[in-house]
Amino acid sequence: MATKTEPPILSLRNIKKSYGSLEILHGIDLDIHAGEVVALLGENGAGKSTVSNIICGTIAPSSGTMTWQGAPFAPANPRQAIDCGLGLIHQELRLLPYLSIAENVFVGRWPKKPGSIDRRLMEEMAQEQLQRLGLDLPASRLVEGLSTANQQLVEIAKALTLNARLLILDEPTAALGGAETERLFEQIDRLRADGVGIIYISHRLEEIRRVADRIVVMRDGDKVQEFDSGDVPVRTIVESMVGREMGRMFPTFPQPRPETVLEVKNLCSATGAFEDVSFTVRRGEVFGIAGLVGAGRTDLVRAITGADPIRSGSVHLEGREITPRSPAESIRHGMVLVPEDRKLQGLVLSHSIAENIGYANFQSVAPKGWVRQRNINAFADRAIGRFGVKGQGQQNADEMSGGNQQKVVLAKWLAHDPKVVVLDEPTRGIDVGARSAIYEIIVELAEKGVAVIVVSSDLEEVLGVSNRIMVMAEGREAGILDRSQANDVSIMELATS
Amino acid sequence: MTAIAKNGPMKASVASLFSLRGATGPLVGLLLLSAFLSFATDSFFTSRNLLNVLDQITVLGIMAVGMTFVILIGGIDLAVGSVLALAMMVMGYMSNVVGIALPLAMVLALVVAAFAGVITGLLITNFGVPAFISTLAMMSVARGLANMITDGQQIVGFPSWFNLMAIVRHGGFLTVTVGLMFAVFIAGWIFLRNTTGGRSLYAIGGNPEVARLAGINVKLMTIGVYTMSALLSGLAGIVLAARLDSVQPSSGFTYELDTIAAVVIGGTSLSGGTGGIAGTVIGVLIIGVLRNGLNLLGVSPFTQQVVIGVVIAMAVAAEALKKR
Amino acid sequence: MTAIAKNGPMKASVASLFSLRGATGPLVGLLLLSAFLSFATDSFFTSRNLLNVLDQITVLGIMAVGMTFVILIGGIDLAVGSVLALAMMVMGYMSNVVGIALPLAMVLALVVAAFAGVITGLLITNFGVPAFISTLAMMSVARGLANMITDGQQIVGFPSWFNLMAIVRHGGFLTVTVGLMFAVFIAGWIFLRNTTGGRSLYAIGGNPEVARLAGINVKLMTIGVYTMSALLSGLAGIVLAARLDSVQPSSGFTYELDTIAAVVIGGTSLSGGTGGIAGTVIGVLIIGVLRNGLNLLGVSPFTQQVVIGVVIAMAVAAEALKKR
Amino acid sequence: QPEKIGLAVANLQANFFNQIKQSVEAYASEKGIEVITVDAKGDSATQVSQVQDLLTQGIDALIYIPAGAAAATVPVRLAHAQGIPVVNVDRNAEGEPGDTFIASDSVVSAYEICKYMFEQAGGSGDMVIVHGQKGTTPEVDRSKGCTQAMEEFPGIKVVAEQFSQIWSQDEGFQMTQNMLQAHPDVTLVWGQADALALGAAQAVKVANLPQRIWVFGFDGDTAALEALRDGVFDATSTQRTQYFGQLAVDSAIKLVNGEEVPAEQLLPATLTTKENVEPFIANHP
Ligand SMILES: Nc1ncnc2c1ncn2[C@@H]1O[C@H](COP(=O)(O)OP(=O)(O)OP(=O)(O)O)[C@@H](O)[C@H]1O
Ligand SMILES: Nc1ncnc2c1ncn2[C@@H]1O[C@H](COP(=O)(O)OP(=O)(O)OP(=O)(O)O)[C@@H](O)[C@H]1O
Ligand SMILES: [Mg+2]
Ligand SMILES: [Mg+2]
Repeated sequence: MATKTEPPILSLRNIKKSYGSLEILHGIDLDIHAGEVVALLGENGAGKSTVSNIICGTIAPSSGTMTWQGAPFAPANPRQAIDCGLGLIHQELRLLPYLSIAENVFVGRWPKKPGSIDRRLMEEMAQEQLQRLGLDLPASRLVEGLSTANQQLVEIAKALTLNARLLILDEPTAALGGAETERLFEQIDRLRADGVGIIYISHRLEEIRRVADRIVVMRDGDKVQEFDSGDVPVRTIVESMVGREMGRMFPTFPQPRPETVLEVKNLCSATGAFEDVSFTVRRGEVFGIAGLVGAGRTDLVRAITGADPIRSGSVHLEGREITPRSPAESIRHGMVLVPEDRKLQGLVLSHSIAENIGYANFQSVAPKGWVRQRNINAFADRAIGRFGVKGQGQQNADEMSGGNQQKVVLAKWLAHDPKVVVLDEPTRGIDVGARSAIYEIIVELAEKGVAVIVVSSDLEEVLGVSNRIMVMAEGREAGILDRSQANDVSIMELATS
Repeated sequence: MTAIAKNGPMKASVASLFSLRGATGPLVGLLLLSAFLSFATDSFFTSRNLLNVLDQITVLGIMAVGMTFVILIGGIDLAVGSVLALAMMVMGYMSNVVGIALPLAMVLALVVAAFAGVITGLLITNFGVPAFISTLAMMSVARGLANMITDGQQIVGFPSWFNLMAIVRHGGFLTVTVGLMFAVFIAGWIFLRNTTGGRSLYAIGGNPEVARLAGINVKLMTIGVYTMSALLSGLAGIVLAARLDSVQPSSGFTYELDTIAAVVIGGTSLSGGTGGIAGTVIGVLIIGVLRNGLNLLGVSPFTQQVVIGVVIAMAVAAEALKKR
Repeated sequence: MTAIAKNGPMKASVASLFSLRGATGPLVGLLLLSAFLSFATDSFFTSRNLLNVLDQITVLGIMAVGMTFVILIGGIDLAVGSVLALAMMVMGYMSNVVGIALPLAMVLALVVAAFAGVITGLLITNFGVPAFISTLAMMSVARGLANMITDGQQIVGFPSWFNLMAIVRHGGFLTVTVGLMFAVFIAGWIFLRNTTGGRSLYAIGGNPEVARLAGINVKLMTIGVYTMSALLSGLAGIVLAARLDSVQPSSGFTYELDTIAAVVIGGTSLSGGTGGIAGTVIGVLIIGVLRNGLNLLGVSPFTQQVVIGVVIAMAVAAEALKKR
Repeated sequence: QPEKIGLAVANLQANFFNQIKQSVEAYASEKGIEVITVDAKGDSATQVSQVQDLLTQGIDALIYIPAGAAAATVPVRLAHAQGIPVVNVDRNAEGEPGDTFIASDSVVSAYEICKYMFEQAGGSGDMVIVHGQKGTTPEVDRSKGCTQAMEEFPGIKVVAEQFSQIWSQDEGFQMTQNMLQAHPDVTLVWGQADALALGAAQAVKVANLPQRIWVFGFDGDTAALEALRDGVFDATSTQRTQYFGQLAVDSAIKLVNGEEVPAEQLLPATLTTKENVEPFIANHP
């Protein structure tokens, strides 16, 4: 590990950023040394992504200076930053669906041979990188149709092949399971040993102890605290982030009632992503679904709620077969899906938060099909308040931080009075404070007698919230565990069976 | 209103009252253009000429409302001009050759037009043919059918009340056809602003997958939108027939470009999800005033083409630059 | 090749060898159409007729390559037909009125065409005017200018070698113009498949923001693409002039629709990011063979319109259904 | 006797061409000759392709109505290269004329109708003109004929003129409306084709001006003749489209049989008013 006596490779001094009259960074100072991993932590909207985007030339700071390897540094565009040896994995997935994995990994810097692109070399190099990350897909495959987790791995491969001197990873593990995360950490260790400086942004605080050499905490656009070691109790970090003492993360969940609300019988996907899945969920029960990346959990819950077609099987609600063929039908029956990908499935990014919330709640804001903007705004304001979204109803969705977007997605769906709520990765990219708020909401739903299904790649989360846990492996139902039997080991055993 | 006023100064709230967002640039352009023409010609700023302009934009105006819906959901409709011709010919043939009553013939014409829209809609939603291609195909088919009805001949000899609908100015200013156009504008405006159907179009245009998962029946709405566009094209065909007191299969040739241009100049984005009727009305007026004004100025036809191109680019560039 | 073969059965690898993804449906359509015509008419499957078809698609083929680039980056170019006419008129005027040597006049024509493309490109990138509107404006401006050069008159009287370029079949089959089209096809194909420039177009079409973040100069590439499209339209104009042995400002009217249709039929998506030249060649051939075949079958002109619409919709629907 | 004749039409959307087409088809079928018709929709490049296709089918003669602003030489050259005789109708190319050329004498006919209307209007007054598509042969010739007439009537003043793009009725309407707006004292309106004139007549009706306004056209379209009878407008110059078609077929037969056909067969158009329109409606000349 590098010592602090060496000059930093990157320094930020008094960096500020404003949008219009609104200042969101109030003068950030930051030093990164070669060969160290600095964890940048903070609540949603604290300004972490903004800092990393400024470093990488994606957006320009309003004022302040940067120094890169001793020289003044002000990248006018991403290309300049890349050429200087800076690499960034963006928080949001940004892959090109119709290009191959290899082309995505090397986008904009495709290896050349005289007169053309050296496709073979490119695919070999990409393949090697994929293997290191444990992604067993041909590099010549198109990105179109890859699962979110696999896309995230490709994105990571992209950053790792940059040969950067400084790498910024903005929530690289948000969509990853435990095994993938561990493989990423191995890569990070390797880079650190090679003297690469790394800024690591994550809301999974347990990871921090494993990777970080130093911790920087931000709150509301200010740097509030620095820890000179990664080995800081999670509780301390959290309190520094939120500026107050935190209670317990997971609340106590009520006992489910005996009546069955949802029954899934022998469901098979039309695409073969999962086969013959059956389970029941009772009133007031929180039903977790765990599994490795690509196990078919997302496909399953999409099929249950009519978003994807099925080949056979049925879905019953309160004893009546409903088997929805479209999301509209599912919603009409009182079953809602909070989708996994907020950018592609959850929000119309170019529209305001209020409109977005309105779209899923026409029956509340527009009785008899007659819309009043006032109703939409009021309704949205209430939902925003309830979920503690940082932002206003009139703001466009793409002006919000990733975590706040996720809260809006939840607000959009839970404003209903549903009988069944399906949450696919509900806390992806959400800070600890908001996370426990979401758990509170799940409890609230359960107490009202709603059947809740939670799909999550975060083992601790599934274990913390569920009454029962179904484990999926390669599209099969590997087993259902009761709360009392479930732990890391029993779940992993089933997931890899 | 309060919630909107929070958002910005008074100007913004007035603009959003009329859903003018994205069209204030073109509005300024329209006003400048009108001011210029009022000074440059004696005849532009006379009530008679302004009424003429209204007459002249009826067909474009009615079609542009349907096109606004289509473009809002991120689609495009190239068939409007041909469907207009088809509806005209069906009406003319039914009334003057087959001999049924003209009002009934109009209804039939609208039914045929709407049917064409249903077909394009189904091609798009159920057969996955991109809107550009399916409406291009319908453009060709409808034009061919319109021609086949009379082997390319025009039909004349309608009852005199028909033509009078486009001529008699009730209350000194409002012909039936212009009144119809206003009615279509207002209905379209209310639909987009105040109904769940209209709001759904914005959601679909913003991101169809998000809309679908939010429980909006995207397929049905899409078919509905193309049907409505075709229906309004049919209505525009009837209006044009009244104006010309005759029908011919060559009518409406290249109208699709004018119509799309009017909508886009009015600030509705071709990628869908933003825009509205108020902007479209401005777009239609810009095109109408521009043509009228250039004729009043006696600009030669070739120079007109150049000027029209430059003004259109400027009107849209002004809006885009303002946004920065 | 090995990496590709892993990915699927042999069929897929052949398709991807020619970058045919998304165009196998249209390819099947083209083969079926040709097979049908070979049986239904004596004259279709004769070398003479097939060579005629090649002659007939030269102009469309050359323009379609430029349009493929434009559509790949998610744009559209409505000005191609007008720019073609402008280039023609510049060439004719320079050579036959001003009196400079024809080859030099050709170069000037290409320069003017390219310049038109630079203007549209700048309007799009630096003034934020959507491609549809900026090329629509250029369509109007270029047509007006083309007309103004000779006040709408045609120009005739080119040296005889000029027309012969479109007529003499070297080696029994290849006219200079057809050879030129093949050269453009091959150059376009290699560019898109094997150069960083070409792959950048896919990246820009897939997601311009991603492309920008990856360090691709999106603005410059965009201007380049519209310039190339205009340049190829100018080249197509020269080819058309050779074919007609005359130039007239009304040439190329509504060619933009044919060109876009050919590209989209060939599987290039209007939303950008996917497609290629191989598909475009198939799209061009479908349109060429269809027109030729309907003439050979003696189908009456109005019925032709209907049939063309139906076949185009079917060819594209086949591809879309296959994908499911 | 030829078996198969190719007919390449400029644009079937124009009634004038459409009538010739119908006449050729009807007359040829009487004679037991097959006609293959293609429509260039106004584009000369399309027409070259279509003529290629006609030649591929082994036609014995080509009836060619050139598309575009002026006649292209290439179709005739292609046909002649295969020894196929060509009958040009309406337009003829200087460089490569057809074996015979059938047309109205537009200059003379335009002179006649203008002169007649000037006399009707009392020899003086303001006039507006809706021209055809600028630069096309019919537009140029018709303008030329009328200019000749105007030289004889110094009291006639052209106060405004506009050019149509596609010869459509809608254009005639709008342009006339705008010109009347700028010049409300107009007494003469000429649309250089009947579609334009019908549109102009509509605009005159809408304008509701106090003075008598004379509206006249050109071509003698079928629907226009009915409108003429009903008093919608005042005069047109009826081209003998039916006879054009018959003459074209007859000439083709003669050319195939190697008989002599005059290089030019110009037919005067008939000045048509309400008084003499009836027989033309029953039987188009
Ligand atoms: N274009 C914009 N216009 C206005 N405000 C913006 C814009 N982009 C970001 N913001 C605001 O800046 C603040 C910081 O956002 P940033 O994305 O940096 O947060 P973050 O710390 O990365 O949060 P998260 O953990 O949720 O990703 C947020 O309050 C956000 O709403
Ligand atoms: N290793 C892989 N190779 C190929 N395809 C894969 C792989 N992993 C996942 N997939 C694709 O992912 C789909 C199943 O993933 P799904 O998203 O349903 O699973 P998940 O358990 O929710 O995982 P995730 O955490 O990625 O959302 C399959 O249909 C498959 O197409
Ligand atoms: Mg962030
Ligand atoms: Mg998932």
